[in-house]
Amino acid sequence: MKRQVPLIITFLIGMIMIFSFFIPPLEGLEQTCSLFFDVIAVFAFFLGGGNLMRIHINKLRRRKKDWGFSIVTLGGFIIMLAAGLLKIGNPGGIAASPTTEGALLQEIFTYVFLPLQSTMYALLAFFVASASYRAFRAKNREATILLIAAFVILLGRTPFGMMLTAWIPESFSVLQVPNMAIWIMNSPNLAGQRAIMIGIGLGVISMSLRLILGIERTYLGDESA
Amino acid sequence: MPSHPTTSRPSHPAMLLILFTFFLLPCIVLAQTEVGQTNIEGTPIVPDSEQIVAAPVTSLIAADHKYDDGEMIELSWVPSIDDQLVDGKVIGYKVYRLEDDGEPQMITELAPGSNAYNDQSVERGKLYSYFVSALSSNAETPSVRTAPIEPQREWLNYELLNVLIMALVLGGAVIYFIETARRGKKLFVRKIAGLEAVDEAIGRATEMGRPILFIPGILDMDDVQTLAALTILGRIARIIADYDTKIFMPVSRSLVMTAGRETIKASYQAAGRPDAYSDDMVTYITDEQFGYVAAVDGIMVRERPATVFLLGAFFAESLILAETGNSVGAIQIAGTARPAQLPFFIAACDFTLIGEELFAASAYLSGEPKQMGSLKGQDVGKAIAMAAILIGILTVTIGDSWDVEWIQNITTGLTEIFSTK
Amino acid sequence: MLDTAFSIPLVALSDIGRVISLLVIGGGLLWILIRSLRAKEVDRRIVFLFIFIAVAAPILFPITFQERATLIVKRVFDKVESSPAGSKVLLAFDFDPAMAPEVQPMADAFSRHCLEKGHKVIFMTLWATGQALLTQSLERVVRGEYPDKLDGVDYINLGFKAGNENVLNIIVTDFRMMFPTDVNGVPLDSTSIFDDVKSCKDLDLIIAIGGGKPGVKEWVLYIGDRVNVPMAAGVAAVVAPQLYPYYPKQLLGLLGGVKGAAEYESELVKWYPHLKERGTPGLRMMGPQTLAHMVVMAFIVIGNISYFISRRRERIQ
Amino acid sequence: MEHFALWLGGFLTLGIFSFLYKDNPWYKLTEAIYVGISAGYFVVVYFWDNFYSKFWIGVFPHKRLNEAGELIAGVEPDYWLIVGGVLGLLMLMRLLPKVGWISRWPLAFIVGATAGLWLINYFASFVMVQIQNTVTPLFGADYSASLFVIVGNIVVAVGTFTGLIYFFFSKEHRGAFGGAARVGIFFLMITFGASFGYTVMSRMSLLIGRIDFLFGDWLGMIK
Repeated sequence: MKRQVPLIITFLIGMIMIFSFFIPPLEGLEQTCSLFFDVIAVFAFFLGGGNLMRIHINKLRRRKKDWGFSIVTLGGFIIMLAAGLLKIGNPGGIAASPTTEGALLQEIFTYVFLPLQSTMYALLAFFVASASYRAFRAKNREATILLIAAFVILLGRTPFGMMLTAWIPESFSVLQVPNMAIWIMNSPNLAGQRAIMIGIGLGVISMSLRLILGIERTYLGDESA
Repeated sequence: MPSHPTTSRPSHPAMLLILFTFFLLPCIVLAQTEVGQTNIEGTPIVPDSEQIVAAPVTSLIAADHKYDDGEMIELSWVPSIDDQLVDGKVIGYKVYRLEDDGEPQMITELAPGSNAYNDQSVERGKLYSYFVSALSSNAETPSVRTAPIEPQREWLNYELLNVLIMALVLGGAVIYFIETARRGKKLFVRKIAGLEAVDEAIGRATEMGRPILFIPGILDMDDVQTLAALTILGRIARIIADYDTKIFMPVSRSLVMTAGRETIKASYQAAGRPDAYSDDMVTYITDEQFGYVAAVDGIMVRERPATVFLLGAFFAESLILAETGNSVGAIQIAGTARPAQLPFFIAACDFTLIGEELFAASAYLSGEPKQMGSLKGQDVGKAIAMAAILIGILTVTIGDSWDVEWIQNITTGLTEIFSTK
Repeated sequence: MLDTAFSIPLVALSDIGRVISLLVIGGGLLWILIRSLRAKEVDRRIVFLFIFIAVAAPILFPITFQERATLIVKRVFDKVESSPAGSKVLLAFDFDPAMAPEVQPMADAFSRHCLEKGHKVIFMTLWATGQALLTQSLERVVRGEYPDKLDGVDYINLGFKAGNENVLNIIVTDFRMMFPTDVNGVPLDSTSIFDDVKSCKDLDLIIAIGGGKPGVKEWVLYIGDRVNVPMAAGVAAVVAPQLYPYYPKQLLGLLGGVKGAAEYESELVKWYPHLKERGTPGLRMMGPQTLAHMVVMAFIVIGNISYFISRRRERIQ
Repeated sequence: MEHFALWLGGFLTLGIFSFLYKDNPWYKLTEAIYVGISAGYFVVVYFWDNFYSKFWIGVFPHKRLNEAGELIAGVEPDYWLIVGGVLGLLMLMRLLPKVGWISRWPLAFIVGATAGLWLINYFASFVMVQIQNTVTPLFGADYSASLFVIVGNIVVAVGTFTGLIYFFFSKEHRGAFGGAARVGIFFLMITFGASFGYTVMSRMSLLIGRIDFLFGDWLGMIK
């Protein structure tokens, strides 16, 4: 019961989902399933949110290192919950969408959440630079090719790419750096992307089949794996 | 008005030929469709002398849309002869529908030049007939009505038959090799560098006495890459349990937290060390992408893991995580099926599982013959893809220049096999 | 706030600031190069610092680089430039606020160029979220900078119509069917710009600006491929690679991202120097972009030098 | 308020940036704020969007009346949703140690649905479509292509083909096969290098946006 039922559920649902693709009357099944998923995910939130609270309360109680910051996290979490669930300050009252402009929830979102999010995202600019400094080194043939492709594209994105190769006559304009960059994006890059995508498709088929057929069952707490 | 039952073959003969010869699978299926058709030309309403009257549309056909749940009727017609771009009298068309012989209702208005419309507001079990009016600036000329037609439900989408057959061929190949391997036939699988390194990476963490960080991507359980990450986690956690090293897995989804705990717990039980497992190994942080990244970055610099696994679905955060992991000197094994993020992992991590390798990883790590068999099945898919690309490009290139019919037929056949409509 | 304290000296300081920041970046890179010749690895925080300076300096002390239009951009410019005055040009603003930073500069450059040349411009959008942007940029660029141009005569704003590609499907044969009036409710029949325009066929050039769906692809498929009207496009950088295959047959030219806008602007100010004061946001954005790219490339070169040197040393030892 | 919001934004922005130097209390504070409010925000949004709007209203629809006071058709409760609710409740059984194992049922449901759904979708759009796209005449339709395009077409064909060879698991990369696989890796490397280089610009734009905020909106140093 403990081990067989989940395997049977996975098998049945998996098979139904595969074949519903070909059976018009089952067209809506995909939406129904994603609806179920959404509902299950909300219930699971009790577990996740509960876990978050438990960890920080524990930190506080035991005065673990950096427990002060746990107060901040807990405070932020609870304020958002209260603001959103009770719709505090919502100009439309309790019936309005929780994200109505002017509601406390949305105000915090705009003035605290958004700057944090875009700054975190902007960190990428720095990491792109440090990664290319370290990674693009001609250690072997593969790495050299990686380096050259990246360099040509980078050069093609600056005015210098054009200036360096402006002397090349119009009839050979293909060899000008910006055009070479376009060509690389269009041909070899496309080829690589396609090979990767076909591979991914096949990999998904094989893994999904292993899951559906119950060959892969570690996630179900199978002890024999 | 008589209706002509017409038969239509969903597949091109050349496609069938190739399917037979290539895959030896039968697929002659005939689908029957009811077609209601007018064969009497419409007669215009007797015109006023002042009125500009356009000729009616002709050959109005209402047919059931094939291979659906009975939700659509397709209309097509030949536009009025007065529908011209220059000095045309027609300024548009109105489509009318009669439900179960009731009153005509206008369902849509179309631009001049239109010759088709799909009525998607129909229900099974009702009869519909249609007519189309050609509009001039001050008059309307209706066409003849179609015979009543009922939208039909079909039980199999024959348009996707080729997809079904190809999927069965591939699935069959995977299952065949799983079975072959189960029966004890030795199958060769080449080394995958990133996975060969797993043992060493875990061993390193043990030696250094530092934890292992496992990041399963930022998507939920409804993404297949997360599933792949969890299957790999199962294998890795087993080795970790044997080594008695610490694993820490911060996640951004509650469901992944639950599934992750279940997986690690099982691995520890399998290793015979259930007492060493604790729920605290897996922690939920936040569903928000960059909030999660901010916390994981913090964990990385504070806990200084010796080994970081980044496996699953990653977006822009891939590089932020990989660079921070690198800065604390961790060995990093990454893998994703998102082509856009692979370059960043390649640049910043020690080993990267590229696309397909991510999905093959758990089978590879398990070392079980039947799991390895499934990898061989995947290769059959690659062989078919390569053959199709080779044959397709050759025939389309040659057929284009020399006009040889049978070569062109192969091209068309191949295109149909791999079309997804 | 701090505005008054800083803005006055900044004007005088901007040249000095530029020189200093270039010196800092150039000198710093040289210093790092010398260090790496001695096979010393560079701390990543130094890389971070360089990126910050390379991006911040050109924003604080505007540094612009000379852009030279690539052929794919130049062909768009030449088409607008060589069309006789009074040609009918349609500008489609198919983008939303999120995409605007990247494509608004192009939209402005196209609008200015067409009005300078005396073309008659028809504005429209397929994006509900693009409506406000279209109105704003008309207010700012067209009415603000060309007050003598007349609505309905020299330009017209058709506004937004729902229906995505269906809208295109209809205006390919008849504008009035989809747009009986312009955005202000003025019937098209009473505007002189639409006197001899019935459908897209009667236009001389269509420029689609966007980056999502519906966007350039739809314009090409539903209009460009069906009627013989030259088409050009300006798109966000990420989607540009997907559109290259349409060039040069279905699209006579293509502007990709901020870089495309900057190239167009550089060509524009070359021919119309007085437009320089109106602002060249593309070129302004390209300043930090170019410097940052140069810094990244410089670090790649330095990284390789130090790698080769350390490898040679290992070999000698 | 505007003033306060700007300073708050500046404070938080610099807090995150300070991480680039090293971990510090300022970053820890911003991180704690970020985690707390983002987790709370998502709970709220999921609760209203998924639980309330989709589930609750689906099972207990509002009685919608028209002007004459008659019930409008089409608001029948969707009892199917209860299955989802039950699965969700089973998930919560984890909290009770005795029956915790039953939470594997909804998990098994999700795994089955995800595996089945993606199996067929990936197959159709990643395998079939990509194969079909690769099959193009090398010399263009009716020999219309320029030399440049022809070379490009050949490169795409060869690259896709050899790239697939690289992914072969059941054959050792040796001899001619190994050579082809190596060509495949080269193509993958070009792909990775090119995509990396191409993204740099958009990543820099994000930083430009933040610096504009810091020096422009906040400190007012940009004219």
